[in-house]
Amino acid sequence: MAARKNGPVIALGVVLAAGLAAPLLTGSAPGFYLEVLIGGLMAGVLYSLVALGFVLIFKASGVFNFAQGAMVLFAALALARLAEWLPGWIGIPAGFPALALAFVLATGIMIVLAWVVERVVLRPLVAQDPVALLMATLGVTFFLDGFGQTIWGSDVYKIDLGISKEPTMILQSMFEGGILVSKEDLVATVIATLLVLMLALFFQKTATGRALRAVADDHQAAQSIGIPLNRIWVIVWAVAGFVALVAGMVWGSKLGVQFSLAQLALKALPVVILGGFTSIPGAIIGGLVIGVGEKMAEVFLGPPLVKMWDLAGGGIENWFAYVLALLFLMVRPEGLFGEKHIDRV
Amino acid sequence: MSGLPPVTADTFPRLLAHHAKVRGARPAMREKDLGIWQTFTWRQVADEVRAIACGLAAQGLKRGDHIAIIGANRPWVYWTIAAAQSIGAIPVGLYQDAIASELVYVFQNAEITHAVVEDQEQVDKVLEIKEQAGLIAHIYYDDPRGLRHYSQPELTAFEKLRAIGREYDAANPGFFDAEVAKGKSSDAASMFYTSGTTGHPKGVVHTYAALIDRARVGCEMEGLSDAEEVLAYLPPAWIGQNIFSYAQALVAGFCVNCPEAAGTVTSDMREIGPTYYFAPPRVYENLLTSVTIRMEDASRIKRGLFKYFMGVAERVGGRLLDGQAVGLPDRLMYWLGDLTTYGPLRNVLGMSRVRVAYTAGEAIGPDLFRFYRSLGINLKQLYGSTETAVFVCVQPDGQVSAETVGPPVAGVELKIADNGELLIKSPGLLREYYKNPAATAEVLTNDGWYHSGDAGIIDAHGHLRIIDRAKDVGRLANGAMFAPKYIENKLKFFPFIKEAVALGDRRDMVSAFINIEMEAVGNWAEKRGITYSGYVDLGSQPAVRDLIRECVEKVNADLAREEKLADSQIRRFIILHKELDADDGELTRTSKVRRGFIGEKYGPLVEAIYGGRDEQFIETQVKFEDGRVGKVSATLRIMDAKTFPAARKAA
Amino acid sequence: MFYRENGQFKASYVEDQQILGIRQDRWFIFGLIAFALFAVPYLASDYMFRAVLIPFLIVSLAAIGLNLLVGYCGQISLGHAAFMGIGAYAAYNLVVRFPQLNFILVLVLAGLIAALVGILFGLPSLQIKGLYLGVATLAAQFFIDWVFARVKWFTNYSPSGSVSTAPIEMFGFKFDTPTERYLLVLVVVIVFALMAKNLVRGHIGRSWMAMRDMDVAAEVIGIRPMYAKLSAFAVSAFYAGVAGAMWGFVHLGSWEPAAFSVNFSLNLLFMIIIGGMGSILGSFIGAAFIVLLPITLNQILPVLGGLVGMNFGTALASHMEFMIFGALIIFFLIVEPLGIARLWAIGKEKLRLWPFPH
Amino acid sequence: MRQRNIGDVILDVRNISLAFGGVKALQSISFDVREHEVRAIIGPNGAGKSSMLNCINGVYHPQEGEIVYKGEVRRDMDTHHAAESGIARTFQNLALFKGMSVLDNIMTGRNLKMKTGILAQALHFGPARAEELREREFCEHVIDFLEIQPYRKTPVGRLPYGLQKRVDLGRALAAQPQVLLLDEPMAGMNVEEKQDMCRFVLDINDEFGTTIVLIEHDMGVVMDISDRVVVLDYGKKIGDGTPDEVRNDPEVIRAYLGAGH
Repeated sequence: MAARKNGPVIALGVVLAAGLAAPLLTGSAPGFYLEVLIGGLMAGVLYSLVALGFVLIFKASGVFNFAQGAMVLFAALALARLAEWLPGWIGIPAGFPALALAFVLATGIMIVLAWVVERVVLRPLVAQDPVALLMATLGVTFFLDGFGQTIWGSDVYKIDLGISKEPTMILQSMFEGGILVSKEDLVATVIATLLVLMLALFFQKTATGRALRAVADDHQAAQSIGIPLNRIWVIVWAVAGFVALVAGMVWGSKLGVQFSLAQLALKALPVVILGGFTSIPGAIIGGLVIGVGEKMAEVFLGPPLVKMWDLAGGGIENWFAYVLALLFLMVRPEGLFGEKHIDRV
Repeated sequence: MSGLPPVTADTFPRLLAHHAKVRGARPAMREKDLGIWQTFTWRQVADEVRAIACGLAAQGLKRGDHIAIIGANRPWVYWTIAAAQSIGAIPVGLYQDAIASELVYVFQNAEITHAVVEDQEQVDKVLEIKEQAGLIAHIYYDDPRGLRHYSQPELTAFEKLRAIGREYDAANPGFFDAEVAKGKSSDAASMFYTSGTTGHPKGVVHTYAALIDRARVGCEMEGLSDAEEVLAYLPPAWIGQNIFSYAQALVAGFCVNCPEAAGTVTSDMREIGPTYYFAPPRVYENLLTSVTIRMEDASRIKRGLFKYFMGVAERVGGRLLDGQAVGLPDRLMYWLGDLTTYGPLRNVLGMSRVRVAYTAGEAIGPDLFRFYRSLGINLKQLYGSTETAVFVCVQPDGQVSAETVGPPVAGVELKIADNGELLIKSPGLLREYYKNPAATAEVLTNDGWYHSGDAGIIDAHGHLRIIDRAKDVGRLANGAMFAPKYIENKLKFFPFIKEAVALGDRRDMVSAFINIEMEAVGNWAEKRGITYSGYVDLGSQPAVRDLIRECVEKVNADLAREEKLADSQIRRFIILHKELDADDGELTRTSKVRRGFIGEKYGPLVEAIYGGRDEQFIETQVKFEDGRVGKVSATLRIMDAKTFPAARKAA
Repeated sequence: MFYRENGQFKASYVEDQQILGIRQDRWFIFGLIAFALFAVPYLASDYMFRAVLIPFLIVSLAAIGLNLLVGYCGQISLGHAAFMGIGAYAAYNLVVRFPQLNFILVLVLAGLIAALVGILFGLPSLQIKGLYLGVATLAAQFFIDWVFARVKWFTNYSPSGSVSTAPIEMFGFKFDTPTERYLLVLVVVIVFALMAKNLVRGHIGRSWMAMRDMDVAAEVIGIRPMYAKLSAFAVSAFYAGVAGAMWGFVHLGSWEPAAFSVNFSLNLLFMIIIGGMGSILGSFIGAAFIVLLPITLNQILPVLGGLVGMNFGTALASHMEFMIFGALIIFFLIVEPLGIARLWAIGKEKLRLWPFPH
Repeated sequence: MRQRNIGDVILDVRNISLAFGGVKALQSISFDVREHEVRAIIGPNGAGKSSMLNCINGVYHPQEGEIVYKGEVRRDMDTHHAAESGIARTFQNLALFKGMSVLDNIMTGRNLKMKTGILAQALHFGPARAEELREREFCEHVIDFLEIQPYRKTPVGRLPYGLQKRVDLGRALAAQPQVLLLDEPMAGMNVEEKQDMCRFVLDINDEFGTTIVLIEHDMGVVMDISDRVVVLDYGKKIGDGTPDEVRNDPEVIRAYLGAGH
């Protein structure tokens, strides 16, 4: 049990690397290649954002929060609709001010939500086996989806960050034709990075943050040094909620706020498996790997596959992430950065 | 006619043969073993018995020998009885909890040579007394567990015995049937040891004629058929168990069920649902207690439902059972109650299918008695003893009451001697006390009357009423009969009265000492907001005194209705300041009151009562749990109770 | 209260181990089946058959399958609808390619194919537990969805990607009226439910439960985790496959890959959580619940809306449905993790002990 | 009253070493077990007693040493092989199948003996049914032996601790083991329960000649019922011999006083 088998991991890594390099070797335009790569990274950043939420909650409460996706949708809906309604209510100018205020309110809503979840779901189920908790979060997911759409509405809404959809050309000097990058994606990346930095600070510097880490390491220990577990959970879920809000905002601004967000957010599952349930850097890197991986797969692996078995279109990205994660589970269940544990009789 | 076997089948082995012939494929016995009710048909039983009998014969058991049987209710016990009887040996059942010294006497007295016992525990016991018991040559054990390493030559596994028997049977084909043919109805069939209060136990010898006749009378009276199911859960060594689960089973050909273990009797009873059931009052009492306790933590609605319908049942149930006229609305309510309460209750008690339920051995409280009857369980009283092969009096359907034990059953004559003792003439009387002519002569006078030692009355309807042990019955100054235990029992049937002592022998009136039941009276008092500091205080509360007086007067009213006892009405009584206690010598270890001792110890009170005083100071010694000796003292009020004119009934 | 058990003693292990040990229970269940077989066909309307009874029966079967895996063997699956999909497409292709096959045979084969795939996707369960396994099964779900969406062969190159089935015909008899289809489904479901019950009370079922309750002890006893888990996956997928095939042929008639999406999987999971983990009966109860709730909501909400003078659209109904499901899941996980079936069992115990509380 | 017939060595453990990460649970432990004997392993908490059992029946895989069982030399055991070749065990902290009845727990202990396939099971006919009934009867004998008839159909969770221990023993017994490993069978029991358990252990040893290896804290019990005793302390073997030898072994005494026993 204790014996680690790194062979397969390396093998898998090599395969991935090869897959990554293959297109270049098979002579597709480096510019285009880079474009795809960056596109992948951008998408990856978004995955990372959602994954962060997962990891936070799992670290602190050992709960596999299936509802993270639902939280993203919920937060995004709240943000979009509030930004839309606020001008009508209190007559503040639409656009950025409204959005800003909406953001604040939405944050508040997510905090309340966190509190409710802790009260209604976590506390009664404390010390249940993880699967039961997972199913509970499934319940939360459904409830949130229904609830969110009931109060916020169920159409497609847009969040306008005031960034032009115009893609910009960069690195023209290097490649002919240069590379197209959308501003949104850039902004998204910046926001994500900021968020990660904030979290890092939060965990390293603030007392609460350290408390959270303590809990993550050992619940008993945490309690014994007098940290009220319940409060910790509320905080963590609130933070996760905030992360969801940010993710929802960025994502919503990109694709519009709609039900499919929740589904998209499911992609975060493979991400955390890749990165390890308890590792924040893992979540980020995992997100990037998945993002790049599936883009690459879609763009470069798709067409040949389609040709080979004459498929009705590609769409590999629908499963690529999961299958990758599955393979990963087989060879390294604890993920890239998760800590391994031996279970004794 | 319940299709009973012909009278020519006049020994148990012949009865067995008869059933094996006419209903060979029907179940004769079931034993819950390995989780299911292993069933044995009459034919199988006959074969087993044949094998065991031949085995015993091969091992040297001879006609007229006695064989000891020590075991719980298991088929092999009953098979061994039949087997022994088949070859003319006399089975002697012994209680599993009998201590070595008791065994020694019995083994010597009955010259036991063979013993069949249950398990290691019993084997050890018998081996232990082997030296003193002398003759014991063979010990057979049913359960080999733990005996693997025993090397004593006497030991043989019961399995082995049967194997031996089968060989022997094969070797001497005619043997078994010949032996069965030799048996005569006048032979001794079984011997039952009764532990007398004093001296050694006496071996009561019963003939086939006696046992079979009584069993048959019982079957005919209740119309028992081969469809009955009984649960064998009382000690097989006791004659009652022998009659109900052996003699009557062999007469009527019904099925006997052996529970899985002592701990599972209740659940096994639920599964089997016997149709014919016997239990001493104690058992019924415990059942009722458990019912009340379990009902207490039932939901409010359920409790209400239960309370209401039990009320209905009390009104209607008994009368319905006695086939008296009941109004339609009441019938309807009872039917509803049966659906929602009595039916389910009978089901959980395992009494859904009970057609006849007997109780005997002790006086049974009227409330207790009524409870079961009102549920629609046909509970009846019966009177009998080891010496009379159980069936002396039984209450016929429709003539059931808590006070009497019913009229004599077919073949029985009753007579009350001048000293009040009940004399019995019956085909079921014992032949003798084994090797004890003196004792025999004492109870069995040569005019054929058996002296029961019980004091009884035969009421206007010819029903017998047992009132006391004859030796305890005294006389009032005016010569009227005085039966203290009878009076005490009547008092004790009230929940508020724990103990009672009736005084009056050779005095001009009856009086009583009374112990209140702390808990019941306490609750009663609290309900009325009466505060009290302790036992003595509670007993001296006026309200409590009146409560007890009512009880006493109810008893007087009863007594007044019985001409012979009308004079025994309680004129005066005292609520004692301490509980009567075995540690203080006031009760026997079996918690029977020691009247003489109490009479002396509380002399001052007695004088006060008969001296006509109203109160009396008394100081008595008490022993505390930790053995220290202390004194309690109090000034006790002496109460007068109303009495009633004797109702001289036109006979 | 209705139980009269005196005299119902068991004289053999056959009696003692029968599924319905108590006479009163036997009467009840047999009565129910008789009613479903002989009375319902005359009582129910076509709508009842199409919208309620047939889907209820079929998802019950799927729920039983999932329950064998999750409730009995303790292996979570978030992608069980995918196995139904496999059953459906397998049946479709079988019928398309071998039209003469008997439908029952088609069902069984479809089940077997699903079972094979089930084993394949069960392999991870040997390595990983709980959450991880959940994700693995999700992978199965999405991959399989994709395969049926993209690989034309499976849809027999139908341009729209959706497939439609031939009418069901057996021994020259056409099952076209809803009643006939209902009876067909009913019989199949009864038979398979009975088989499931037999499995879980046999040694294989016990080995599953052993893995669920205390896997180390199970191994020490000599139960092979691989065999226990994979057999559970296989059987479970088999049931899902059969149910899927019927879902496609009997209920839908024609369908698109989306018909067996992850939401269907989650619904199945809810059925067994609400109905009762580790209980065949619970599978039925849960299925009934999940099938009936939306319909009732659609019926009731507008009425309620009318009362308060608002008009609740069907959209709201579906949202309410989501919320109620979610709330119920949480409720049952907290209050009665063993679901309605457990409540049923408790009630039954109480009736047996009536009037005693315990 | 008990006369014994101890046979040859049936299980021989040779310099077993086991470590978890850095923690050395067992350091080259060797001892043997003779057929039909009652062999006790004692030692203070954390001495590695349970780890030893876990190595014997293949739950753990020692890094060094070998296990000779019935003459077959193995680097390490695997649970299935151990079970198949007649090693059964009970657990220190109850490891019953809490979702099942007493009977089902014991039937599960019988699992290895049951072979009919899934289809037969599903149809519950012929061989499957016959097998089920046959094994049920066998398990009933176990229930009878352990005197737990009243609880046959009770979910194990509802039983008091002492009885659960008994069911655990029954589950192991159902496999008709040659060697029975008992991990603190009397832990947390009251006096009567302990006496019962002792009786059962001895009866098993007598009636079925089962070899018994038990871990026990209660010195009285160990000294009463075991033929030979191994003493472990912090993963090292510090004593081995008859109860008397061990009782008077200064090393052992020191360890025990040290460990506050």
